[in-house]
Amino acid sequence: MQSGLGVKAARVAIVVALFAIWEILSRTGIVNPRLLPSASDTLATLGDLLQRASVRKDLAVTATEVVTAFALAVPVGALIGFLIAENRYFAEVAKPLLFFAFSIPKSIFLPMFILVFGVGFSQKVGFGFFSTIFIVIMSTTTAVESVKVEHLTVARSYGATPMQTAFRVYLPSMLPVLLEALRISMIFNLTGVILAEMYASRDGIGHQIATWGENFQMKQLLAGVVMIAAIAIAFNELVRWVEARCSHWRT
Amino acid sequence: MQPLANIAPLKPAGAIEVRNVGQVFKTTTQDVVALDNVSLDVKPGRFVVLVGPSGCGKSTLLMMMAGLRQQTSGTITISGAPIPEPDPNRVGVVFQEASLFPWLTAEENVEFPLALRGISKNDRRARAQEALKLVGLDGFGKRHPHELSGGMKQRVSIARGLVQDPPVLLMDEPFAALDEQTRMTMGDELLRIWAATGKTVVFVTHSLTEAVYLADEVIVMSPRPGRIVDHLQVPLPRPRTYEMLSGDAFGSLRDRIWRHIRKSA
Amino acid sequence: MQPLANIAPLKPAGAIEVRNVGQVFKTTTQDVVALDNVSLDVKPGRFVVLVGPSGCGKSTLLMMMAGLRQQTSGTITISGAPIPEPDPNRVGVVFQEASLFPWLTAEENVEFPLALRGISKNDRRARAQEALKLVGLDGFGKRHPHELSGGMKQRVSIARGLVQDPPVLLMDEPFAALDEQTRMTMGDELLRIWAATGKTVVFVTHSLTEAVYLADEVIVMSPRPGRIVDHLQVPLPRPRTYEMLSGDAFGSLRDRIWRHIRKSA
Amino acid sequence: MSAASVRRLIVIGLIALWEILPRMGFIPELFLPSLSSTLAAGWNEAGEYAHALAVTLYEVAISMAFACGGGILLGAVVGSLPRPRILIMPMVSSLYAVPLVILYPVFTVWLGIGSESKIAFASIYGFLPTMLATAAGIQTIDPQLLLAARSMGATLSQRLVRVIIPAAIPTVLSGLRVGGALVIVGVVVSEMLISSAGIGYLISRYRTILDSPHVFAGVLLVLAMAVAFNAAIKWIEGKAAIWQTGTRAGQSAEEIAPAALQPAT
Amino acid sequence: QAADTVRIGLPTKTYWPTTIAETAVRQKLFEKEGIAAELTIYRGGAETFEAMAAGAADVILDATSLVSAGRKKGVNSKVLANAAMGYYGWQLMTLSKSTLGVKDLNGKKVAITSAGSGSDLLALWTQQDKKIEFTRVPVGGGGLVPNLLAGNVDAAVVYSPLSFQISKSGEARTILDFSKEVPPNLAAGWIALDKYVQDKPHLVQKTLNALYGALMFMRANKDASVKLITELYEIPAEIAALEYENTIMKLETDGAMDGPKIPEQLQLALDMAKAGGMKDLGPASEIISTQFKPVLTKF
Ligand SMILES: Nc1ncnc2c1ncn2[C@@H]1O[C@H](COP(=O)(O)OP(=O)(O)OP(=O)(O)O)[C@@H](O)[C@H]1O
Ligand SMILES: Nc1ncnc2c1ncn2[C@@H]1O[C@H](COP(=O)(O)OP(=O)(O)OP(=O)(O)O)[C@@H](O)[C@H]1O
Ligand SMILES: [Mg+2]
Ligand SMILES: [Mg+2]
Repeated sequence: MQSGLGVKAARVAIVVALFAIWEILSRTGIVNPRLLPSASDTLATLGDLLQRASVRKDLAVTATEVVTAFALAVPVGALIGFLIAENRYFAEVAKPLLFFAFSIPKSIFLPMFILVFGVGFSQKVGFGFFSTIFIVIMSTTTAVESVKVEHLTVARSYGATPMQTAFRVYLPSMLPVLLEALRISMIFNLTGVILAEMYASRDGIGHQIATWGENFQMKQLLAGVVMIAAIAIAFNELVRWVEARCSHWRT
Repeated sequence: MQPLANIAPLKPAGAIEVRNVGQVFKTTTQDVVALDNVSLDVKPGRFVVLVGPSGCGKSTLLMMMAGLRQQTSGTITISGAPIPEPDPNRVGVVFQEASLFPWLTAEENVEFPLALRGISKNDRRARAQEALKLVGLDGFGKRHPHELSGGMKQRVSIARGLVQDPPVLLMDEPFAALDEQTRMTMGDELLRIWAATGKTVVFVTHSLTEAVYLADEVIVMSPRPGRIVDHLQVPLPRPRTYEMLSGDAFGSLRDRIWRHIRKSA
Repeated sequence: MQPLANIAPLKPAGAIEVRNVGQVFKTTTQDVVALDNVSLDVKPGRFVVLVGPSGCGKSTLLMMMAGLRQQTSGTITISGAPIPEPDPNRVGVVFQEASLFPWLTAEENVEFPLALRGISKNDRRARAQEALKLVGLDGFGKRHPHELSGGMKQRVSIARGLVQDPPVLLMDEPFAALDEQTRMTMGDELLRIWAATGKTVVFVTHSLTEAVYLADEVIVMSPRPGRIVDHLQVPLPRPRTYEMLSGDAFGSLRDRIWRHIRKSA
Repeated sequence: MSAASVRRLIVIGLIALWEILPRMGFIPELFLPSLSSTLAAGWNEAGEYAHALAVTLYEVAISMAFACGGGILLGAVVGSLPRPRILIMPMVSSLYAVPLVILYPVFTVWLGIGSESKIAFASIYGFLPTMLATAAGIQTIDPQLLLAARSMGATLSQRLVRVIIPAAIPTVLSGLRVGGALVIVGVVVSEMLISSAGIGYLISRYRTILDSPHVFAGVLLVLAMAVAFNAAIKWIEGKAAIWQTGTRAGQSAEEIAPAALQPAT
Repeated sequence: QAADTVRIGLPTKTYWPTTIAETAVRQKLFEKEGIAAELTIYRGGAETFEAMAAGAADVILDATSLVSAGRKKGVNSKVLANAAMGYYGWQLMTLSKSTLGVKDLNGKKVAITSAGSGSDLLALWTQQDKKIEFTRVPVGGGGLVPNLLAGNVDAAVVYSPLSFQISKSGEARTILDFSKEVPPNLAAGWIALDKYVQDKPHLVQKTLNALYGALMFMRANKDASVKLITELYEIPAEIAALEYENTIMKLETDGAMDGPKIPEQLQLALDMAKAGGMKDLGPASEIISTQFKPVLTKF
């Protein structure tokens, strides 16, 4: 555990190094600064953007959509994944279909969502949900399969109800895989919502980013990307914090 | 209105009836007959020890009594009713392999069955402490399984079995990883609890001395296919003492079992 | 040109030297001194048995001798050299828990260490068959671990240890899950192999009878912190016979160990 | 009714709906042209589609090798070495958090608009989840198995290939599935965004001119790729089935007693 | 009592229809008409049209060719008001340091946004008109300038105000101005589904009144309009002024669909689209609606 500090330092060092390389590439003109504005410029723009009420509102809109889609997709996906892993019949019916659905580019269906939901909150949440649920299902299935039979036997012998088995045996033993799944799902979710915003929307940060891109406003574009990345990374860190809390028993 | 129901012979809590039970495993290569036509009656409150060479089907029989595995043929009743599902109110199990949950501490592992029944945190903790003390693991409650030695893990597993207090207790080689002294102490402890609570205990062991020392009855099994080859009553008085170990009665019982084992192993 | 090198005392293969070894585990709650200042010399080709109450550090000591865990203090040398890393050419281990690979059959589990060394399929299979026969599992080669009983798994694990054929063999309670008959047969088998190959064996057991029956020397440990409290030579002649079990010499050795265990458990 | 036939019914139902809904005018042809007109459109431009398919398959194949092969291997290495895991994994998953799709137009500046940029994008898109999932799966492996392998002198690569990957096989397979699927998605999406060849290109081109039958002919080809990919995975799973015996994924219905198969809610 | 809401679909943010609709909103012209407007910006013309077909947009601005193509796909809509007779602000550009002329593009690579889009039509038109052959490379809106700057393409078809922007910054120069070279054709108009027109003709009328009123306002108020463009698209004022002069001021002011030349000019637009790969286009006459004549809302 003493190495914790060293690791943190190493991580910070790597991040700083990445930003430094970015800055140098741009400043020295190795990469055309019009195409890659320097890190400092980008960060300055980011600060600027965050000052704007409209950007903050867009962020809030996107955040609400992302959180809603995530809050819907994860439990539903986990439940389906769980059923698939635990019920052979259901698994045989649904597994190939779901896995098949997973390998289709979701953006093909964006117009369908407009057809069903119109343009707005529910369409974006719907598409975020749709982009996320399959990965959640697949990861849960895998996670469930990694649970040891002996542990289930013990729980059964003590008369654990299915709920108890789920929360006291499955959940803790699946935790590492599950948390990883959560992380990946969040990224899919975020990308889904942003794609939907870019495709058609009145507000949201994805909408802004699309505009900046089409207008060749590289500083704003990069700042927007950094902003979204920062949000995703913050979520990552949150998951990792939970992970650290929960898995000290693993050596 | 239906007085007959009250008159009908009522199977008291703790009786075990095994009738013509068979178990066949299907493996990739062939079918394995693990148990063949096993019948067995255990009266409530008896301490029965199951012995037999490795692979003769002792664990399999226990799993069926616990409702954790269904027999291929025959019937099993516990306290008068079949046991299609594990029922912790009727049967408790201590497994051959400790199977502790690695994410819980020793204490929490012992509390696990109580937590399932929704017993309050304080109560649970108190009873777990007591059970851990019983198996000599006072002060190890906060450790995780990977921080315990083999024998310690097994003792946690025993504590977990004892804490739930069912009328029938099935124990699969619970003392295998223990040193002789600990083993004796724990055996005496077990007998004390058994005598005080009137539980029915089915106990698997490879130590014949332990078998005779603990048992009211010893059931000897032979392998391939698993069958009961002998069922002895142990007429030694209770409480048992270490002096009995060197007595003739003890020796001749032990020898009788030994001859069965030698033949069939 | 350097004749001196040849004259210098050469540690023969199989010697084990443990010097002032300590092991401290850091746990979340506190530091645990598992072993404290343990020193020990095993001459090549000796059969040494380690006994001691549950949790006294026997497994820990074995893990360190195998290079699977580094001591916190002191030095250990095997065949004259330290063992910072496991080295199957010097040391083989049979673990307390069977630790078989669930996706391999019994046979393939036994072949595993041979496969690591790139031995040809046919050779491997032949040697695995032989080892399985030795542990009485003829015909079970194609089963997967979950299709075997507890004792069978342990025997597969023993076969896997034997098949590696290292000069030093460390065995952690290998016979714990076996019935007495199988245990005896396997003990004799082990002694035969040992005598034929001249291996050094360090063997952990909880059965004092087994300890005295098998050992050249018995090392007795006490717990918290783990220390060596006695180191006895067993002067019984070889080959050992079952008659010796009832002899006086045997009895008094056994008693001496028993007293230590009783005191410290 | 057998699961397979239910599944077939669902598929047939979906296909029928695809034909009926647009025909009856429930969905405008712009959003979903009937299956028959889609097929006709595809057939009329068979040459164009064949060429596009070749381009896409080429990109998918190369990205698949990078994403799945590299992802599993690196995931296994990083997952099994604690130090890199602690240092690298959080950075990798943070890296993945950068929404690459948005940056894709800028991406093409450096990699051109040919296949290279698609391959780079799809490889990264598929690589990271595969690696993350594999590394996470590795952490659920019983450490005792790794210890055993180490004691037998398994080198790092041997541990990887013979222990870590087989033990993590369910995770690895799902990594393969996720990674492969994402590669297909990644290639098609990047083709849709910026390219002058491939199925994705055709889809977005026809979409821009509202030629929906041709759009869906392209979608149909993507579906066909997904079907083929699933078949391939199934085949690999079949091959890996032997490895899974003893894990939950590989156990037959009788193994886990019926209750465990009940849906848990 | 809540006013009726008209959902207006706009193909991209920086495209001039957005400017008009935003002006109408800010000058409260919709309010004055007694309606509310909800503006939604889509990724492109096709997406906007799909949104209308899906019922997510009521009145949209789009390429007239899509209306014709849509009729064959079961989406019945008409062009209600003439908005632009050309491709204002669209330019074929190369890097400033490049010496290539239009004729030199033979065998070279030219970036367009996406295949089948407006930029593609213009590229195809250039090939026909100048009798040259080049490769059209779809790079997306966000990829035009980066790929041009990186030298991945030799020229690009750039829309406004981006075209003014990079020309002003000295990065690129115009070698062909489509607003001047392409013969007048009815390239873009305000569009609605037949069903919507039938159900709510009064809403359509009011919407058009407000939109054309907004255009009038812009024509009359240069400073305010330039300021709005500057704000909306985060571009320098001088670029906004260029956009104002070269785009906004060129737009059709009355929206009339009953002029004698309309069918011909619309047909010209459809013919260009056909050259661009669109199949199944009906005659121009079937997509003309003369039902509405905007009565400019007073500002
Ligand atoms: N799941 C299974 N599939 C196939 N065979 C099995 C399975 N479980 C047990 N067996 C076989 O059934 C027989 C009895 O096994 P069981 O575990 O009951 O033996 P046991 O008496 O407990 O042995 P031990 O003393 O070694 O624990 C053995 O031959 C074993 O190989
Ligand atoms: N990883 C660990 N972390 C903390 N403490 C540990 C760890 N491993 C072992 N211990 C402690 O070290 C002591 C010795 O353990 P060890 O496993 O060596 O005992 P043992 O003699 O093999 O016992 P047994 O006969 O029960 O197997 C025990 O008190 C145990 O709790
Ligand atoms: Mg057993
Ligand atoms: Mg031990």
